[in-house]
Amino acid sequence: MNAILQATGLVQQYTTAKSLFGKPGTVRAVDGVDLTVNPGEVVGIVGESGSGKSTLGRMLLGLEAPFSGRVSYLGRPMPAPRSAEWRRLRAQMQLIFQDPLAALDRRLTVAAQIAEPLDIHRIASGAERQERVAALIHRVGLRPDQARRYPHELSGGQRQRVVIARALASQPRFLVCDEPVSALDVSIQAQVVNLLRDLQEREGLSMVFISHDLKVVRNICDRVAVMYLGRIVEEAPSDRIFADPRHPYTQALVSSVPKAGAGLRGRIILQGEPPNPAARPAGCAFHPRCRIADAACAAKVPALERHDGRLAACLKLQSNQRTAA
Amino acid sequence: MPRFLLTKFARAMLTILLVMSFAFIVLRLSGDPAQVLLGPDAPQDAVDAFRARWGLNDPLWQQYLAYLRQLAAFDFGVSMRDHSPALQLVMDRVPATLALTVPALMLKICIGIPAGVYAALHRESVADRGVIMLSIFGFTIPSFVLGLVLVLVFAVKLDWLPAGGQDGWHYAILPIATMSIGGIGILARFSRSAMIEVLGQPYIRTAMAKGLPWRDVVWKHALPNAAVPIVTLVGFMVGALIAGAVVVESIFSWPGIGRLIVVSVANRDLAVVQCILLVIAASMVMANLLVDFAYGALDPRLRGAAPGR
Amino acid sequence: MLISRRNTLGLFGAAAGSLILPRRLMAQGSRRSITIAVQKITNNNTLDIWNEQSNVGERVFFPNLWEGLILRDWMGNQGPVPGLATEWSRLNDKTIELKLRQGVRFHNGDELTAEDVVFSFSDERLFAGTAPAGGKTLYAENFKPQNAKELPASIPGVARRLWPALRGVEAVDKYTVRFHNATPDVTLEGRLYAFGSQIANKRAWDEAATYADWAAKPVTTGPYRVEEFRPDVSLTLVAFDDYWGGRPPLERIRFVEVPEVASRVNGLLSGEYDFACDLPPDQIAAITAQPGLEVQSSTIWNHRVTTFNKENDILADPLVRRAMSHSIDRKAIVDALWGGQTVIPAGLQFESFKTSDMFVEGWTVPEYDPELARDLLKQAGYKGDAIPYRLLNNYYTNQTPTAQVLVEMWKQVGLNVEIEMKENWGQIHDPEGIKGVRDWSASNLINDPITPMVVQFGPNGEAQQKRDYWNDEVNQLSVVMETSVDPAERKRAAARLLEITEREDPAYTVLHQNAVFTGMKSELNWKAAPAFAMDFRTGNWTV
Amino acid sequence: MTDITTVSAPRLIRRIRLRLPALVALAMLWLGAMVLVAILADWLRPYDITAMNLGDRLVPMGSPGHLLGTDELGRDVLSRLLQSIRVSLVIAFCATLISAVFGTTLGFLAAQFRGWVEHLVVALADFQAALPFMIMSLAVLAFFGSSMWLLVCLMGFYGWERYARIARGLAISASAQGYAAEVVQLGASPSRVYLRHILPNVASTLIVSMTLTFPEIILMESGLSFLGLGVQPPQSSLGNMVGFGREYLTRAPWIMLAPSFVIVLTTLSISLLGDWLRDRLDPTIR
Amino acid sequence: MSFVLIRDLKVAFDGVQVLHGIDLEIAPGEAVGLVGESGCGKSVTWLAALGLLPGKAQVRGSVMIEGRELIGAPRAQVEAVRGARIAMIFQDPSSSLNPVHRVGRQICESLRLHRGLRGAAARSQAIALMDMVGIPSAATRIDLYPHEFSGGQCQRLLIAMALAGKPDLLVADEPTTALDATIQAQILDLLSNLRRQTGMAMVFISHDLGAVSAVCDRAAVMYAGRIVEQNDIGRLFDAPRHPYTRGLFDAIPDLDAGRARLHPVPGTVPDPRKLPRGCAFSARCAAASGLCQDHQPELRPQRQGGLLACFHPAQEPAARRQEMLA
Repeated sequence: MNAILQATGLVQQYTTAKSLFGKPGTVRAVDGVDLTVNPGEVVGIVGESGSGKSTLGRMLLGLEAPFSGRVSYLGRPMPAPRSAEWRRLRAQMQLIFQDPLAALDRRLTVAAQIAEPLDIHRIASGAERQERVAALIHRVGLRPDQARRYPHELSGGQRQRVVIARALASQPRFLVCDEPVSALDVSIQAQVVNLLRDLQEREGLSMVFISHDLKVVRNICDRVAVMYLGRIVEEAPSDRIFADPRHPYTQALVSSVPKAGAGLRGRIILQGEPPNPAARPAGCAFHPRCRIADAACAAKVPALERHDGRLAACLKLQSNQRTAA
Repeated sequence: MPRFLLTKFARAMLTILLVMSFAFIVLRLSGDPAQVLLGPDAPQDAVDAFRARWGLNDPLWQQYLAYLRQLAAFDFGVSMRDHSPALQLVMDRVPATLALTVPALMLKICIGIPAGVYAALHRESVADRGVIMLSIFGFTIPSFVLGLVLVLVFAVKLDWLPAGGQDGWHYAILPIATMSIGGIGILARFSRSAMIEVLGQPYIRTAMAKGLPWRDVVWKHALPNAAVPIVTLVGFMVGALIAGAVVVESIFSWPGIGRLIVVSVANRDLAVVQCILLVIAASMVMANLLVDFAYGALDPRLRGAAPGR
Repeated sequence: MLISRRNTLGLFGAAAGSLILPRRLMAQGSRRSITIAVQKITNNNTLDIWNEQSNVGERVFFPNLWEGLILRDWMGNQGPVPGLATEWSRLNDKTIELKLRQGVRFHNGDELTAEDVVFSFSDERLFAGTAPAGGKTLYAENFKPQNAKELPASIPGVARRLWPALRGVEAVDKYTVRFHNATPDVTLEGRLYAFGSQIANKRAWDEAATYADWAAKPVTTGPYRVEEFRPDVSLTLVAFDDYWGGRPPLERIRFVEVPEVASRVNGLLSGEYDFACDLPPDQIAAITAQPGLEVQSSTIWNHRVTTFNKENDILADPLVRRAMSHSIDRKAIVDALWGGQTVIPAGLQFESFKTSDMFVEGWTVPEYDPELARDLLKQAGYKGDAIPYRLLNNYYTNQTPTAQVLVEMWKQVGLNVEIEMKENWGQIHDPEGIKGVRDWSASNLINDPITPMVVQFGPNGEAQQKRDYWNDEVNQLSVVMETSVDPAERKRAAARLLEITEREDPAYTVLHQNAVFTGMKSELNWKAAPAFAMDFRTGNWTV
Repeated sequence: MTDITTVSAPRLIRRIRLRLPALVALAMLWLGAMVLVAILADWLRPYDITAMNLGDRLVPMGSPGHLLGTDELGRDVLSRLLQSIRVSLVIAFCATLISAVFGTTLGFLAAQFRGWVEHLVVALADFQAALPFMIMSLAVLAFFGSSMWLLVCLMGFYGWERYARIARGLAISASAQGYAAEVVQLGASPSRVYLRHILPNVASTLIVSMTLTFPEIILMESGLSFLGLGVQPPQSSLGNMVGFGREYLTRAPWIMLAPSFVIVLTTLSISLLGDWLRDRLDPTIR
Repeated sequence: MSFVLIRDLKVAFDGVQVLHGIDLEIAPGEAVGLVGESGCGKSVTWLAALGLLPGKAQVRGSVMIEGRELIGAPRAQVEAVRGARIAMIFQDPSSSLNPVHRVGRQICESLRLHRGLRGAAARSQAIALMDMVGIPSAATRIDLYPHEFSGGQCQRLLIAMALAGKPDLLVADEPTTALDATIQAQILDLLSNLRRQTGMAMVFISHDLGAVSAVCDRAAVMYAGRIVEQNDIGRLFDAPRHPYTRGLFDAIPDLDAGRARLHPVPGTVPDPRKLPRGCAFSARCAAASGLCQDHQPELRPQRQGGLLACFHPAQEPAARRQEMLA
């Protein structure tokens, strides 16, 4: 199977703002990530804030050029951001992100927003354009009369539908969803998740689904990569990774998901702070918070290796089989 | 020296250099000071001698370089009118201007901010509306109209205060009042909105939730935060004060740099005009630096970083 | 009374009272001190007569501070009266000898001697090595300064304008001096009491560190000496009790600079000032309406004129210029803008010319005749093209209103004159662009038609230098005026000059005589001179 | 583009109609009247602005034929006032527009290109902040001589740095996250992003800024006129009338008071309107 | 006897009613969850009770703390309750701390206020509190500013500040929503530990059913300004009876289940300005009848225990839930 998108050795680093007395430092937000997305596949990326998952998503879309490494789309290298070729390619790949109110231009009607990609890529105009907009509106489950509304007149879920409709307008083949439902209320979240699933299945889209909400990821993704401090620490088919997490971080993450009625028993409470890319620990980045880390973990950076039907990066993999509850 | 101080200093120097270049170019491009200084009846000999003396016949870039060299040696030139050193001429006037601007600024701060805070704490009340209306009136009246009306009322009709001149502290009352009234209005309005904004912040709710008396919430939690934008405005006001001094000093015959610049500009006394612009630019840059440091003192998040512009 | 009102106002308590009281109380005891509000004290920030050749300079210099060998009769016909010289006589048409008054003291105690006179006309003080016209400088070695001072660049030029051919001053003995001219000159005496020819103390010049120091406090023989000079702020003169003319009547004269008219008037109304100068005529009513105040008005020896630029295509035709002259209703201007307080002179002449019998009787300005003006324009074939009018903002009293009135009057006869506001004289004279008409004034300095006619419109006058005007016959007549010693020939020349410059080939047109208005407290027994100068000597002040 | 204009315009009006306080309504009424006066000045004024009658000088208010009296040259104050309103409004309007366009453009350029462009804009803004505008105008006008053209251009620099700062800040935040980034991501060209998306969105903030600048420019022009550097005779402006009329404050106060009154009311109205607009247009307040 | 007794609490903003009469009791030491989607009024209830709403809010009804009325009481009396009896922490920890004051000063302020501690005593107590909430090396970090702490630590600091007054009740308003998953777990753990140690009562406001179930004894579900169901955690999760409660449970994807389609609640939350006449949930409710559209069901005690406001409650316990709890 030919991958629709392939990323190898992606690194992104930023220069931090000058501190009071020191020299400007550099922060590696993403530090050597390989990822493949196959046609029709939904890949989940989970991790806490600062793990670099959003940055990775933006690089996969070509929105920012990687510091090093390569992204190729359909076998061709990603063109430089803002170039004409890059702009043309936008029709084929789209981003849906967390806050639909911020993503929408609050001065344009729903219809105008959805028509935007059609105008930009000169896909349709006039009556055809109106038709297509109406069809998109219908497809994402909005009422036709809502076409003339403004974003702030819609509820959060409806707005996210508008964003999705706009993303689909140019009939893309690849979609990155960055926390698409985090800002939504529980009852609406399910509506949007269902919509995304239906669309993905019907259109055969390839999708990268970024979220910190494991339950949603579990529900929508075929394959999941767990990121910690800019690296993938575990990657596996979704069924496998949640049922049987191997990396201690994944284990903690999975156990920390509050389960209705389950109380706090059996949860792995990680000590310490969420990862800070500006102060990366030596060796395995996770070792200061890891229950099973030893001196070796502080010395050696574990490689992402194939292990029992998954990829994982932990020196203690063998001794760590299903120790989590 | 810490890096950020160096950066700030370099920026300040660049700004001053820009101002000086601007002054030089505007002043030199706009014609011949000889004609102005020597008057309409000056014979050609005198004009020629004057031009030669002040190097006005050299190419512009040569004059510019010579000027920069002078500046680098802290030589600000001498007045074309009476040969006295320009810097001294300007510095002689600075105290008089400070005697107006500093109290005016104090008044603005001491009246404007409390009035604005009071209005913010009593929103929609009669006092609030009163503060807003008065403040808008305060800054919509041109200062020269205000000045002349004040003179008419307090000097001519009531004969309480002198109409102009500088012979004692009571001579300063009307000019200071004229200068500060508009600023009080602006500051009151701005403090009010800054305060209202801060009062809506979550940490105010936290302070209230922990049972802090309302007075302490306002003084210890809201005010220090509202101070950041207010300080910015106060920084801008320094410029407004200098500009205001031009008009107010003319109305009240107050011998400060505002009048000196009007007179020097009218007489094309290049060295003096350049020197005044330099002094003003330097004090504005200083004021901005002070504001920057005040940010740091007021808001730990802004320490070391340039405040958001 | 104002004083008691201030005292009863407890608002400022004792501090305010003590600040105000002393100056006022002094008036009770010995001599009175006065405060005079003026628009401008000096233009150039110095008290040097040669650097500050302006109307405002005249007011603070004469006759209270600077005195010449010959004095002008400020309160009289402006003619010569003995001053620091008691008598003078012509040795020939190029040389004049003067006897100095003995026992005259400078403010620093020095006695006036020939040496000071020589110094006052020396290279170092005035001419800076510029050569006299038609001769060589004499006695260059007479004055050697102890420390060189840089003379403002403009002074030699100004000095050479008044003394174009002065070769030098000879000290015959301690109390006798001779002025040597390179060319014959009938106006040498006149030049001696003109603005500039006043005497300064030599020692004070030697002792001053810089020119600026000296010029801020010149040492002279006048009845008052400089106590304090704060440029653009105030000038305080204090009585010089060793004055040769006797003890001055005032303790102190304080000129304060109050640029705003309204502020000067308000200060006078509130009792702040004893005098308020530079009043526009429209303020007179406001002051006279208040009991205890009055306004002294006096015409001065200066005429407001409008000059034409002959380089202008339209104005090149004298018919247009004549039309412009005839379309001005000067009486309306005088009545409306000057409250009838000034006069329309007999062309560019002054009453004082009568003292030297140079007044051309029967001559008048071009009469107001719109019909004639329209007719002249028709003859000239004027098509209504715009004539630019470069205008300064109230350099002269009522200048802007007058200009607007003129434009409106010209419009009435079909002339299209457009005002262009300018900031300074440089812009008025800027050779770039098209010039048309502009404002000017003409002063009588020496009671002879040479001033202003020849000086301003002759071959070396500014009008011709700036290429506003040229006329061969005017230039020939100017030579006659300057060099002839035959009064009849000179008078004929003067009459002919008037004919050409006002009627045949107009260079200018006279609008009216200028006047000054000084508001003052009526209780003060003082009269204004027909000049800017304010006389505070014994003769003009009775307690 | 038709969508925006046809659809959002009525919405704005609807929004404005909601809860229009009496004071703001009055302010709008006054401003409307001023605009009408500016447009119709030629028809409204009873006399030509230079028409003078030296016999009828300083006629007080309410005299027959001269509702607001006459000035020192016997010209009708009402006629001159009407013309002055036009001139002042035109100057303030043009200058506000220039300054808004100039500042916004620079702000957008800084936001789009960052790097040295941004440094340059910031340096220019620093320069502007270091030289009080009044002082700068004083120097430029006094040295070059005041003409209407120069005056408008100069005034056009007033407050540009405020727009630049706002435009830059909003554009950067819009690009960093949110709708602008979204549109870029859709493949839109920078011109489309700035003109169709960012500009309409920051417009309300800019408009509020303009309501701040507008009265300030009126005041600035009148201040310069006071110093004799503003609008020059025979043309007249509100500030110029006040400036020349101040000498007649005691004798003929109407010459100065009528234009002062108009200045105060107009700036007051615009300020009120600006305050109200800010509350109305700011989505964070609603 | 209950510690806090809320009766018929109503709040309106600019004439728009957002709370429609809330009745709630909190017993000493009890942990009560308040569940609902954004805008349902769960935070407003407690902000109103403590007088923390802006002036334009109109509050009616009664909030009694140990029998003393808070609504309409003088400001000083309410201030004496805040922090000392009832402490409250908020959703966004980073902006809930005053950015210009050092964290130590902010904690000491509470200590001075409620325990009269000053100077060194207050400082050492503040360090102890910071230790207690799990801030590492508290003694050195007490002089830092809030922006120098991460979000989770800010929440810990807020909790420390709340504990300074030794309150009888801690109202935690979405304390974990803004935090990362692993940190959420830490804070939940901290809260339940603290409650065990101090014996204080707690109101836990959240939209996260999992979090509520983790730390509470009892929970009330709110919808559009009303409590629609209230019960013990066990029973509520076991057998949710209000269709809305059920809908909420069903909408949440299950980590352990497969990739089945989710079961969302159809429609959206109604606009508080345009509430339906009857039951606010009727428009989204599958079981709704004409009665529901016209009449407002009251919150009544149920035979099985708990309170419910529904004309057509679900009868059967949800089998799926039981399975999950196993």
